[in-house]
Amino acid sequence: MTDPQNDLPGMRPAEENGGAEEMRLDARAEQEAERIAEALVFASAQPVSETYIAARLPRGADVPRIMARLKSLYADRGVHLLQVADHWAFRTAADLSFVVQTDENEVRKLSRAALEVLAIIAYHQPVTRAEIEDIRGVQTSKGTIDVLMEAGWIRFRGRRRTPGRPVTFGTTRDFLDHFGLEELRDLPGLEELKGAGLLSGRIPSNFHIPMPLGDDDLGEDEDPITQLDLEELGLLAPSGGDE
Amino acid sequence: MTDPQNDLPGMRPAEENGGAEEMRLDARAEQEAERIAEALVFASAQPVSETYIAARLPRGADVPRIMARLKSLYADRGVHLLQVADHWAFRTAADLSFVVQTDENEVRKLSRAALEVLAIIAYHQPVTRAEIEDIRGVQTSKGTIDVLMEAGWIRFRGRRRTPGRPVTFGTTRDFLDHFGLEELRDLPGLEELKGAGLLSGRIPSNFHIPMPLGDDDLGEDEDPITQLDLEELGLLAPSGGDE
Amino acid sequence: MDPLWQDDGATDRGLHEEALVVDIAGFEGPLDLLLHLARNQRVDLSRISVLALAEQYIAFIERARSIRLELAADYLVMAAWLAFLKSRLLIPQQAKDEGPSGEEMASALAFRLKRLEAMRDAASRLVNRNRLGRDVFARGAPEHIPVEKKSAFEASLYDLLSAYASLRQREAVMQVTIEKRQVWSLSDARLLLARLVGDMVEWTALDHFLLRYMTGPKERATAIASSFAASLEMVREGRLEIRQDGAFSPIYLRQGPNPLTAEILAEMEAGRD
Repeated sequence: MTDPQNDLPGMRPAEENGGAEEMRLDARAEQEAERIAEALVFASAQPVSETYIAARLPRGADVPRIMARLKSLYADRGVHLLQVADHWAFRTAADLSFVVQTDENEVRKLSRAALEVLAIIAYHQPVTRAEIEDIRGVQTSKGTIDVLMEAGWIRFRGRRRTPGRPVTFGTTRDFLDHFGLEELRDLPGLEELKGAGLLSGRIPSNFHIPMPLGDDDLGEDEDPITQLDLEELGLLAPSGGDE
Repeated sequence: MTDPQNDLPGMRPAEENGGAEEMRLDARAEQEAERIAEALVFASAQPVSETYIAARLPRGADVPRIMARLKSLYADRGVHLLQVADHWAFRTAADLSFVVQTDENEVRKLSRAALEVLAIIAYHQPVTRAEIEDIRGVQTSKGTIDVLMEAGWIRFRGRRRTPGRPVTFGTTRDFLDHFGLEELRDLPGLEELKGAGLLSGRIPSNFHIPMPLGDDDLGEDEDPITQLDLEELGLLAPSGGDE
Repeated sequence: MDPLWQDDGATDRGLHEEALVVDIAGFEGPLDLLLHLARNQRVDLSRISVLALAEQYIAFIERARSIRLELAADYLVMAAWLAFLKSRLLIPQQAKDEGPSGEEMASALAFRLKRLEAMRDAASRLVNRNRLGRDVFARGAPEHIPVEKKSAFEASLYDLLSAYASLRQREAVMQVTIEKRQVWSLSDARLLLARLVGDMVEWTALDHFLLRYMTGPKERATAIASSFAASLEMVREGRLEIRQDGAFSPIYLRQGPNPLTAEILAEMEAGRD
């Protein structure tokens, strides 16, 4: 790496003006040194020591003075420059911490299993849990379904008219919104998945990707889900009032 | 959550001063709004949207104006305020890269193919895979698209309204952020390329090449053929008269 | 300046002016090879001699074939097309043959080369910008992540679709895979060709060139048979029309009433391998 000293204008040591006195930076060089210190503290993941800063500034730079100046520069701003021992860090001004610290709910990445289950529900809806397991070849944990419910992307659609009357799943309006789809028909089909390179060409001819059944259409062997069903399934507390 | 409007001093709506005119912030309130915006953007490593900022500022705050002011305030500093689509982010000044760089920060190296596909998607979006292949003259491997997707630089944009409804690709905000672009219009050379017709699938009408091989374009090891040569070779009758 | 390509491109890419080493490993398809050859002409792309370019390319392919280098179909189709282009440029057009003129074909090729080169330049300008994490840095110790309260979970459409596609693909690979065919089928060739040429609106005699470049002498008989069958199939689908003026005279092809669109093409290609 090149020596920054040679790359920055105005950073000639004071000797050049005669005299063997201590090197000092001229005003412009000092301003550059300030910019560098600012950028270093900003980009660092940890508070930055004065030695670290000094090592990256032209010789003769008065680090404590530069930091003090920077600190006063930020004193009225929304961000403050703070000193902890001999380390420096930027922090949100204490009086504004309320803006920054509101909704601390972190965004979580959907697990692979959840993605698969969600995709199956999207394409194969209305689909029962047993059918999902049949396609994936593994059992689906209750947690996975819960996560998708919590995300608001899947819902109970109805009940299959087969023994046990299993619940069928489908996707929600929020699902479409989140994934930028106008309607379920926008989900790419076999050819488009191939065209986008997601499916390789080597697939059997009987392979097909279902066209998901739109929101309002119930399958032929499907009953709409009722309030009663949900209570019966223990998914809703029995309704007492208007709530 | 508390309404920030009530927490900040000087942010009374203008009605209180009599008159039903539109609310505006007084100077002090504006200064506070600026601090909040600054803190919000500074606190985040990712670009922060204007809507997000607006939702946390007192009603009546002119977000674009506040951001423009902040931007000019930081223009000479070691840290700059940059716009990325309708988002804002603080980034170290580019001229200081040599000091801020450490050995740890490695930028993803792209393969030649991936880079080419990325450029085609950026300049031609929305673009289908078939169109990308038409421009490059080779098939695009799934790996190439995957790499760009995983980098978060490209996305599915939608589906073309043509038979087969192919999926189209476009770039993301992360792409703009990574390459320091405010918007797609800032892509280097975009206007010239458009003007030269090179962003279209069709040959522009003003596109001409001298055809066939011009008389003067002889190879280095080649002499021009003369009337005499032709006669000598018996290819032309000796010219005696006017034909 | 940052090296543009990871594989450090041009220097080790086989072709140097003196020694025309036959090595296509470094090239990203026939257009890339052509562009490289065109650059060796050291002139602006709009002034290249397409004829000379075609000859160089064909010579290159011939050399590769003579030492029995396996060449991808794309390269051979391009050779066939360039041979056809060459004949169009050299032989004055006959009145009954209304195909695209040599000049039109040449400028189509020059356009494609220029467009590809423009994208290359754009890519290099892009990659040499001040990049986040290399030249420009974000806050190192972010204090918070701004969340637009849409959902507590994050997943992109790509995540969703690739999860689904690979799930279904896993399920499908248990089935049989078809053995690779020994012979070029004409439909393969036609697909690749259509991609190169665009639409053949007018009668075009291409078979001659195709057969010459797509097959070796041993395979020729089977190639003719299978390609004839394939072309009949395409005629039946309305993709193609065929004309032959007499026994053993050239077979002319042109787009049928139900032509291949770029998208159909892409689908067929996706299903090809």
